[in-house]
Amino acid sequence: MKKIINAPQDVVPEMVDGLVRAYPQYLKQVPDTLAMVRSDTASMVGKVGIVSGGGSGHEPAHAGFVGQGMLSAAVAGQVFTSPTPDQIYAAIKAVDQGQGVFLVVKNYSGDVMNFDMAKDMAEMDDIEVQSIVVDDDIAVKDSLYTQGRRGVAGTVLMHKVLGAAADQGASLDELSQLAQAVLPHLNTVAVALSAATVPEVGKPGFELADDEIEYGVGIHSEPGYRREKIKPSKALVTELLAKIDERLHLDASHQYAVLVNGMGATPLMEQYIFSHDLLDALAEKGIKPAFMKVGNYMTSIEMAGISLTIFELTDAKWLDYLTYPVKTIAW
Amino acid sequence: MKKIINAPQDVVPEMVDGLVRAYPQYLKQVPDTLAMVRSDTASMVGKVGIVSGGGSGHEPAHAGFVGQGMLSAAVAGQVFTSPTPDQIYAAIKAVDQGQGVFLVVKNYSGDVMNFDMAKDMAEMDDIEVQSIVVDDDIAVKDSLYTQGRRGVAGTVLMHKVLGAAADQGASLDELSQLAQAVLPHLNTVAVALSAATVPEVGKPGFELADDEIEYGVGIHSEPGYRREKIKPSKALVTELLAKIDERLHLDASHQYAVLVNGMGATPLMEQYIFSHDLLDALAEKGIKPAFMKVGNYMTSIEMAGISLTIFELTDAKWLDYLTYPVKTIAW
Amino acid sequence: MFTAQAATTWLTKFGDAIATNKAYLSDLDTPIGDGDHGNNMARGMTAVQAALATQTDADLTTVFKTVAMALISKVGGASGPLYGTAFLEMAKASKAGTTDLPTLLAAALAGIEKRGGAQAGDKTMLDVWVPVVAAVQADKLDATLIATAVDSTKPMIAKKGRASYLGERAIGHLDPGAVSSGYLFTALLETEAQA
Amino acid sequence: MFTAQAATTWLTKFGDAIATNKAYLSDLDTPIGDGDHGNNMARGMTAVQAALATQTDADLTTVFKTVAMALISKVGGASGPLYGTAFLEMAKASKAGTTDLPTLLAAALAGIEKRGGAQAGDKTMLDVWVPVVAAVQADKLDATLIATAVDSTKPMIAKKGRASYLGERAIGHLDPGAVSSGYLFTALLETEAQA
Ligand SMILES: Nc1ncnc2c1ncn2[C@@H]1O[C@H](COP(=O)(O)OP(=O)(O)O)[C@@H](O)[C@H]1O
Ligand SMILES: Nc1ncnc2c1ncn2[C@@H]1O[C@H](COP(=O)(O)OP(=O)(O)O)[C@@H](O)[C@H]1O
Ligand SMILES: [Mg+2]
Ligand SMILES: [Mg+2]
Ligand SMILES: [Mg+2]
Ligand SMILES: [Mg+2]
Repeated sequence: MKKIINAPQDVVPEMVDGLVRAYPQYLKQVPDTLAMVRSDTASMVGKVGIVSGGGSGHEPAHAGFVGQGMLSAAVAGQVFTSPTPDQIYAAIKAVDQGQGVFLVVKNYSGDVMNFDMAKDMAEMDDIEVQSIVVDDDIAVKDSLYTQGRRGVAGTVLMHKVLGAAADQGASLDELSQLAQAVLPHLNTVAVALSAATVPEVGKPGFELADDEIEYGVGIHSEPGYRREKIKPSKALVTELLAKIDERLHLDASHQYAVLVNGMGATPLMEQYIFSHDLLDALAEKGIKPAFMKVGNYMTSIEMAGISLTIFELTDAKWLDYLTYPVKTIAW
Repeated sequence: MKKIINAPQDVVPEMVDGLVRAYPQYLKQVPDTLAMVRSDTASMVGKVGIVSGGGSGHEPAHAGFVGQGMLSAAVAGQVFTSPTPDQIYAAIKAVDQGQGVFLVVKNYSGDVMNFDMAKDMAEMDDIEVQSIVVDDDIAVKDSLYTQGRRGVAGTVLMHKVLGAAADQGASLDELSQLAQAVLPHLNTVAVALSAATVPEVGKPGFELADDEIEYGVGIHSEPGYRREKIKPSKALVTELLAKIDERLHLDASHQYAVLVNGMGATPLMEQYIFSHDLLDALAEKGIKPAFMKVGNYMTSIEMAGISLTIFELTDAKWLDYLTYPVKTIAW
Repeated sequence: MFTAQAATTWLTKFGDAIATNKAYLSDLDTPIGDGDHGNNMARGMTAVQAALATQTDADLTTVFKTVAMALISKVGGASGPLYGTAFLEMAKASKAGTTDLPTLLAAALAGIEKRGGAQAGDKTMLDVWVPVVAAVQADKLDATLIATAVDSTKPMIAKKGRASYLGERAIGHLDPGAVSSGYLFTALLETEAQA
Repeated sequence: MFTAQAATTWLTKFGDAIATNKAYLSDLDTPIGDGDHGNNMARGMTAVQAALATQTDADLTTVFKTVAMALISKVGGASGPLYGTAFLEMAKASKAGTTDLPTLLAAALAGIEKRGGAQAGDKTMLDVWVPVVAAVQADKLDATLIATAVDSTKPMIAKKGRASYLGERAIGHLDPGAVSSGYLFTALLETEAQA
């Protein structure tokens, strides 16, 4: 493991400290926690707060999306480990303006349980809290008998849509309805070239040979659905798009938003080439995305790879939410 | 070499195509070239154009900084290879509004010569062109008898300052004076954990052992000034800051802007930890940066490492330029 | 009657087992999870031991509550709320007057089931908790029963937690939370043996 | 008198040498540069050969100008403008009436010196161009002289180009631009030998 860190157990507090001190105009830290709230408190007045978070290692998620028009606060857990309820609760308290707080949770046992406990705590304090559990990773089969699909890069688009609506004064119930409406239209699938190394673990979450890739991996080195030899970018696009198409049934008469997301160590050069092939493949189906973004948004430390999110815009307002101006570090 | 690409020789045209098609609201490609100009032509009217560029492999530089308040156009060369004069000239012609065009060049033999030839071509067309050759990499000794220092991440701050001034109506001469005034105050030095692999070369520019780092490397795998065992982030900060201090003589009564720049494969987690240690080290000297940014701005494909730029703000206006609003993909 | 002192001994032994097996637990979590279970539990149990060290005269309820709060606020992940809830439920039950170990553990088990929505057979810590708590009720908990319960997770397909993403590929791997729960009950057996 | 046909033969041979040694030239550029000199020159010479193929009846000036434009617009980097300028200056000189090879090459050399601001001893292609052009003037160019000139860059410290960042560490490495220039003049020797 070769990393620019100090002691592995100090990674998260040092990272949070570096972030809030580098960007005081965007973030402030809730004292004695790893929760970061919007510095621009004026922009939150009278509005529902939106809190997200999860394990660390996904930077710029989630703190990079805190700011007017997007999140009100983000809570950083240990690396790849859900934050604890007391921390989430501290964030809820810090952003509540009497209009309630909406939580964006990714579908992992740990996240769901910790955010649930925080919700219980907030309700004891008479803060109204609602939430959405994002599960956009279509690589995993959804089933009543399993944990269900994972929450991955599509979560960032959920943040964006909800953040825009909240900034325009949507109520807690309206946000909840919006989140429920958006959720089934978020579809993500990834391909990995290498795994991430959790600092305290010291070795990669899985090993891929020099010429191997894996489709369908999660953002915590969860294994995917198939391992094979590296292919040209065009072929990777074909595979991921087919996987999404199975569920989404891409259709030239519909509108789509696209997020090409680098997993951490993959340079923009590769992400842009992948985008080129993706846009070609979509054009063959008569589709031109109504909205697109390419870059590192929901990473997995230094994992190499790309995830592709396609978000079907079944409501015209959603496109406005995606393009609504924000003041954040990383959107 | 494991990369998400197609044929290595198609990397640059495919990358440029993916980029302009993903972001048509920011960029359009000058037909038959690898030059990208601002889509928002209205924002350029009556102003001096600013053109930058260089070899590819430094994404988001340079096209990510094209937009109102920053660059008017960017020209992409082959990977780590200066663009050719005809391409640069095409960008100059595309942005000229009769007020002249200012070129931001990084100090490499190739870039200097190709941009010079483009300038000759533009002058034959009666377009007034001036330029600055950025050489902020203090790892290299400056001397009359050598090529001099390299242009690295500090170039992005040069773009920002000049772009803000140009947007506010500065003349070509004023921009030239501003660039000359800013230049000696830009100081950058880097540390690498691994080298980049140029797709057409297929192997890394240099090899570092699993526990080795190198100080002072350039953004094209040019070797640095010392190789040693990996150290904690705090120690890396000490080394890089001391190197900068030798030249800059950091002083609590002065104002500084700081850019912590990831080289491509280094996750934000590490960049934020480095920032934490840096801010601590600066605080010990009584210094709190007036402006700071952390992220991947001037990369070296998938090189792992960080560069530190410290820009002494000897003129109060420069801080305004740095915070002046822009509409770009990546600032 | 289960005393505060027994509880403290129990948790100290458990903390020691976690510290000793930290790397092993994270290794178990690597093929079928995210490789952090040992680190998570170690971070939590270090906090538990530190908190208990400051509370020498505490009653049983306070001990359990201290443990619960340390785990809930330090572990995170899936195991934090689950182990935390278990001890919080034991704190509640003891506050309501029980000092009976089988009753306390039954409350803990119910808390885990409610918090996580899993059941025996899902390849989680419950595959240890369910048979162990039943054995405690019947007063026949022993090392073999614990080992068998832990091993029972090996051939299972996971239905909850990160391992559920693997489908059949989870077969052949022990569940890390089941293994750490095995340490918990081994520590309990040792505590009882000393009493 | 240097003919258009000779020039075409010369550049075809040079293109072949570049294609054959593409990987070697990039390898030479790796320890003391950025590892792309072979790729740069190959990209340029492929374009040169394609452009020349479409111009079967061209005069000398047109051949040189075609070569210059192909190199200038396809190579980039340091070598593109330098080689490009060399051929552009030869085009200018031939347009002004010269077909004398020593005069043409002297113009090319002056162009490179002006464009790059380097001089002999700086560990660049000039360390080949300067002695070779002098030898051509004296009509005593041979393979040994070229080889000696190329090898002379090995012990040098670089003062221009990327190798100049290395200081003493450039010692012991051949300059890639000197090596490719060696191929250029070897191709010229072969062309002259055929005539
Ligand atoms: N819903 C659940 N109910 C019971 N136990 C669970 C549940 N989800 C996960 N677990 C247990 O938690 C363990 C993983 O804990 P840990 O690795 O610390 O958390 P995380 O999965 O968040 O990284 C699993 O091995 C399993 O025993
Ligand atoms: N100023 C200069 N004058 C003459 N030759 C130069 C100069 N700078 C560089 N060179 C030559 O160019 C060669 C490198 O070319 P190349 O690798 O294609 O370009 P780059 O250095 O831009 O990657 C060097 O080996 C050297 O011979
Ligand atoms: Mg975890
Ligand atoms: Mg080059
Ligand atoms: Mg885990
Ligand atoms: Mg080179």
